[in-house]
Amino acid sequence: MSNREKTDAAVRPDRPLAELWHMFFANKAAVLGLVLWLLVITTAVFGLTIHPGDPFAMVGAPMTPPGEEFLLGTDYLGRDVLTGIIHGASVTLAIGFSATVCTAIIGVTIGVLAGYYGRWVDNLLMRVTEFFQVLPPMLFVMVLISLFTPSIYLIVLAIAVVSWTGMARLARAEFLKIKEMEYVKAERAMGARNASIMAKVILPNALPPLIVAIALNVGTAILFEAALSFLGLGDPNAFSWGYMIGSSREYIWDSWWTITFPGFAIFLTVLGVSLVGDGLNDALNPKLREL
Amino acid sequence: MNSEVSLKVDNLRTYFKVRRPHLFAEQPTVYAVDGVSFEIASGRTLGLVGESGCGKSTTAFSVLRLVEPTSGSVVLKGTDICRLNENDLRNYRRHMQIIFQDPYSSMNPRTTAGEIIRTPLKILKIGTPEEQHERVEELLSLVGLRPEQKKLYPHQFSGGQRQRICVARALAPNPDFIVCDEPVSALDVAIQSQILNLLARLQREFGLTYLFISHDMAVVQHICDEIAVMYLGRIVEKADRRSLFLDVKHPYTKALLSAVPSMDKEAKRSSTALKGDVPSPMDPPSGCHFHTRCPFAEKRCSMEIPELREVHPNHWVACHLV
Amino acid sequence: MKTFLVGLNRTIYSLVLLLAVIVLNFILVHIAPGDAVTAMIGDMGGATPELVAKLRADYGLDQSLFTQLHTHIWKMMRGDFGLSFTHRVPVRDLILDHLPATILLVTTAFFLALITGTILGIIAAQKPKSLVSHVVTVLSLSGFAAPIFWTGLMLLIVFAYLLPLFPASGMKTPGFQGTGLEAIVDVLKHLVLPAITLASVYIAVYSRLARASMLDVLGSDYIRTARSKGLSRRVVVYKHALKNGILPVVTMAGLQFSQLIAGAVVVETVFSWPGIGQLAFNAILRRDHPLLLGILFFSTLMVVVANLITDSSYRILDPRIR
Amino acid sequence: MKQESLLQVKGLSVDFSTKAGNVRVLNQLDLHLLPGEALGIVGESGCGKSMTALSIMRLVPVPPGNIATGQILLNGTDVLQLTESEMEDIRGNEISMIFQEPMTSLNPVFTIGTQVSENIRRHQSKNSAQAKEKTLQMLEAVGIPAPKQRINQYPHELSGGMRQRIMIAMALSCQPSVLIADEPTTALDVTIQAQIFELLRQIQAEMGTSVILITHDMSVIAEFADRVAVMYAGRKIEEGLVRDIIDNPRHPYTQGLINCVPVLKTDPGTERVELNEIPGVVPSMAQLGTGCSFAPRCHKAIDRCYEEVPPEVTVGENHCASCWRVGEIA
Repeated sequence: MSNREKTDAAVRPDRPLAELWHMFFANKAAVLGLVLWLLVITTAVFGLTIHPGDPFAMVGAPMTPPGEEFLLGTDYLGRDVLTGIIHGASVTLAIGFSATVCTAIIGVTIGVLAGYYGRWVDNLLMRVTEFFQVLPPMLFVMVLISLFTPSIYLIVLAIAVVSWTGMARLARAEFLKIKEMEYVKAERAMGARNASIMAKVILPNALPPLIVAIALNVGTAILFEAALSFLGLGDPNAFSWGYMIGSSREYIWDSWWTITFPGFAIFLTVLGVSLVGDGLNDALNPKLREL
Repeated sequence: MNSEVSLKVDNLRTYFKVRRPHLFAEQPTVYAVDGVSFEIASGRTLGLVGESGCGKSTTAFSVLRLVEPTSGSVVLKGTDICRLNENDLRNYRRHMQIIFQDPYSSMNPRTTAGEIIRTPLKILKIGTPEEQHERVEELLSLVGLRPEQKKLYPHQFSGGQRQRICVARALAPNPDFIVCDEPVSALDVAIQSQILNLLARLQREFGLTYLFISHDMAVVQHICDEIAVMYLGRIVEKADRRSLFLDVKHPYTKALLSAVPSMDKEAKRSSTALKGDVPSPMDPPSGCHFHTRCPFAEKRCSMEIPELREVHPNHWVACHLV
Repeated sequence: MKTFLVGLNRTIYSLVLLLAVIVLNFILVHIAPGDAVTAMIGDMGGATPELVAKLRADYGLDQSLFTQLHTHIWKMMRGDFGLSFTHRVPVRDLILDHLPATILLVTTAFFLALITGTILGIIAAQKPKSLVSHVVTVLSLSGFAAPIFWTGLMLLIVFAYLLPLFPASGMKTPGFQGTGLEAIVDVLKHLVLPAITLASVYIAVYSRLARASMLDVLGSDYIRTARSKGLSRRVVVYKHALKNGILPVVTMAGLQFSQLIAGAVVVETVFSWPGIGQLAFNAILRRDHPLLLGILFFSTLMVVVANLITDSSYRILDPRIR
Repeated sequence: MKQESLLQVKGLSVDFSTKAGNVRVLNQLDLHLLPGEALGIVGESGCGKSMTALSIMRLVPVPPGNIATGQILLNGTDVLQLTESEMEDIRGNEISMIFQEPMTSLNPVFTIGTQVSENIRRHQSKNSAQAKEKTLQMLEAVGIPAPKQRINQYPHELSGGMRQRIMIAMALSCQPSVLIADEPTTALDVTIQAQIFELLRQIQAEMGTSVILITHDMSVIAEFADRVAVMYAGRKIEEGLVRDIIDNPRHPYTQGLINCVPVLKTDPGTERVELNEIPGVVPSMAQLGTGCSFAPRCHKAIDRCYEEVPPEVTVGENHCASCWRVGEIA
């Protein structure tokens, strides 16, 4: 092609979402993460139809090793490990997602306010953030749970209360950065209101790193819930993977499977989360996109 | 001054409080703009020139109240902008617009050129959506772009084209007054002239009043009718273009001019290169701010602040020795 | 002088944080259903109204909230955390008995993670597409994804049961009489598995962070300057890049110290490590609120002290914020 | 005037691999530098002038960069053939470089004393006391006030102009025969720019260092350089003595570049004049087609310009240009 036809170089259709999609699916690790996630979600939704059963029911001899009768064996009470894992998937997902939603709401709101308004608002909110940051999360949640009655709602809220600080810092940093961009000043020079600048101008531009952080937070929330249940501080009525490991802990020498399989389920779920998060990060990171 | 005054800035001060390094430190204050006064006649251009940190951009932002001035008044067409409440100010913004320095960061990367230009119309609720879209196309061709380019995103334009979009956006609400904050500094030399010519043409066509901020003496000389030279938050010399360059009074202006490299072989540099750096605006020197670098400084320069005096008709200088 | 003042400022700020923790403790106890006396009565299996009233008076619960808060703060500042419900000994003594074990575990894991993570990150950053880099990626992904208690249990199965290399629980071999070096070796043997377990998560975090930060630093202008001086690759990486590259790691390490301590609670439970984590676990099973709140306070104190230390080491590493 | 060149660049081409494929950012570049001379390289952003400097230093990031063809002869030795460790001996010793951004080009966590003496200790076998002595001398030579105190300061404690002086001290500490200055004053104010060029001029006179000055500003070239090469889209399009180029540019791009900048006049008059423009925009390197890459913006372009790359034509003593219509353009 000659230069004459290329005078107007920069006219090409632009579909940012399609490009994002393409970048994401070109990343093998991210696709693997997505597959893991689909697996977990399918298990949570359809698992019990394929392999029905009450996870609390004692269906076999205690500590039957994995085999023909029970694919993944039974625990010290004779409860089927596979049923437990299938049941645990929905508990884990529910808690992971709802805790993340709460975390994101608290963290993003505080970060956005601090970053946008600056000055004393920022000062105050950041002091609060730092305060929550020095409280060791597990101990703080233990205190909350011991003072109030443990329930699934308390656990979700407690996880959010101890994990919003990172999100707040990130949102604040992004807002601080974008607030100084000239297009935000331009928006103010045109008479736009603060709320509209925050919601319509800065937030969409701050979203990529926040989306990644929120995706990764699902993983940390799941791990946190697992640790709580492992310690026996979870909702006693929720049969989660952490609970399975915690309750069989005494029998580690006699029935390794009751600990290994649920743990592996957590591992794969969280691994899926981080792979998807990394894939999103790469796809959303404009620095990498240039090359 | 023979024509009507469009903008009158009187004794404008903008101080910033900076975060203290520790509890026991004194509150550091940046005296960014320290008593600046000027006026611009309708349809004309005032150039505000100076080195980085001299407060020229803060002056521009304070004039538009994008930064809250500490004291002083800014009267645009009889309205004191500093006394408007937030709502009135927002409505009043249709009369005053701004073009920024960096064409890369001055547009929201997630909106198309058309939407960018339409934004002020939407915010200020000017016209129906159909009228707004028509206006966008009209503006695009006005600044030398094609109407169909409204569908493109900022990253698909070159720096010069982006700056054209910014000009179109500033023109959208039909303002009287536009602040141009270093509009060509970030552009390649070959593109600079395109934008400068565009700004000049638009001024002729629409009778716009410009406050033109720049660090480049040659650009300022080219585009401005009047020029004010700033040093550490104060105006040190102010005159119309011709009298300023024909008869430079302030030692700082002299030094600034002699530092500009030139392609002319005759204009070999007279070696009045300034010594040292610009002092910090957090701790400006006493008296005349320039005395620490001035080759002619006397004792009283470090004690008394020189007033901006009219030494010739419409030629103002702040120096004890003039 | 300035360094001293900044340090003093940080210390005062830390004390305010601790005060806030004390107040939080108070608030939590008061908004929780029931109070100390209700819990005690629950333990005793019921009591007469007179006894309840007497106990309330004894514990100062009949006074105004403000007076109670006042007393609470004074008591805590004097180191009086009350009596443990279950152990019937002062909470402070109980915690101080268990604190050294936790400090040993946490600091070992911390430095293990910091050093290993940084080294892995640097190696990976130098050849982003090499095998080592992929190994670091896989390690960091799995370190993050594996629940810490599960990692601990798996290590127990492999290294204490299948290959009995290390003891499965506790800090000392029961009935062990050795002294001096022998005793230290005995403790170290017990320390290996818990420390690796606790460090695994943070090795993942730090290696990732160090890799990203080193990649960033290696692309910076001053690295190009260093190379333009003819310095060898080794000097450029290990002198010029490293000191800048570990700054984000230090920041993150400081921020995450509270999570490290929280992780220690879980690890101590898995390995029956006699630290405050295990104490907390037992306290919660028995609803021993004073003990739990005391532990929360002491662990926050550890975090605050650790933050002060990271803060000053950051100041040593980065002259810009001195 | 046939003098032995100190540095010679012959047929240098550099490629960069990008998502859009291989992009040639430097195309068949020829340059030479005589001892003691100041050569200017001028052009707009993205024309390949910085890439030229990085190629000579062999600091082009590989990958994505790749030096495809050509030779860079320093005193007759092709530096492109040297091993990395041989090249390290040359960098900072025979050839030095100063960069555009003095704010980011110094390592923030080391004192300036450390950073300057490091260069001296690397190339001259001196102990630390001697190196410190030499460092102080260099700081003094580049006009740093109170060098004894400054030596213990960190970059963030200095102004931009001072940092650029430090960079110069560092670059010159081993008396290199070639100094490459890549837009050394673009980030600085004019009064500081004047100081820095004053210093470079003085040092060049004293030490006889040859300088390659890379800039986008023709007036800086006019004041500082002896000879100038004009670059556009990865190619050199005109080269000659500075006065010849400015007074009698032969390539339409050079003409445009000189005429489109406003010139500071002593009597600007009262009327405002229109500036000359170069229409259009610099083409993207990834989308260059056949023919002269300036053709789409050139008001003198003919059909041939779109089809074939014009060869270099000698148009005067030491003056050559690449344009099909160079004969018709005075």
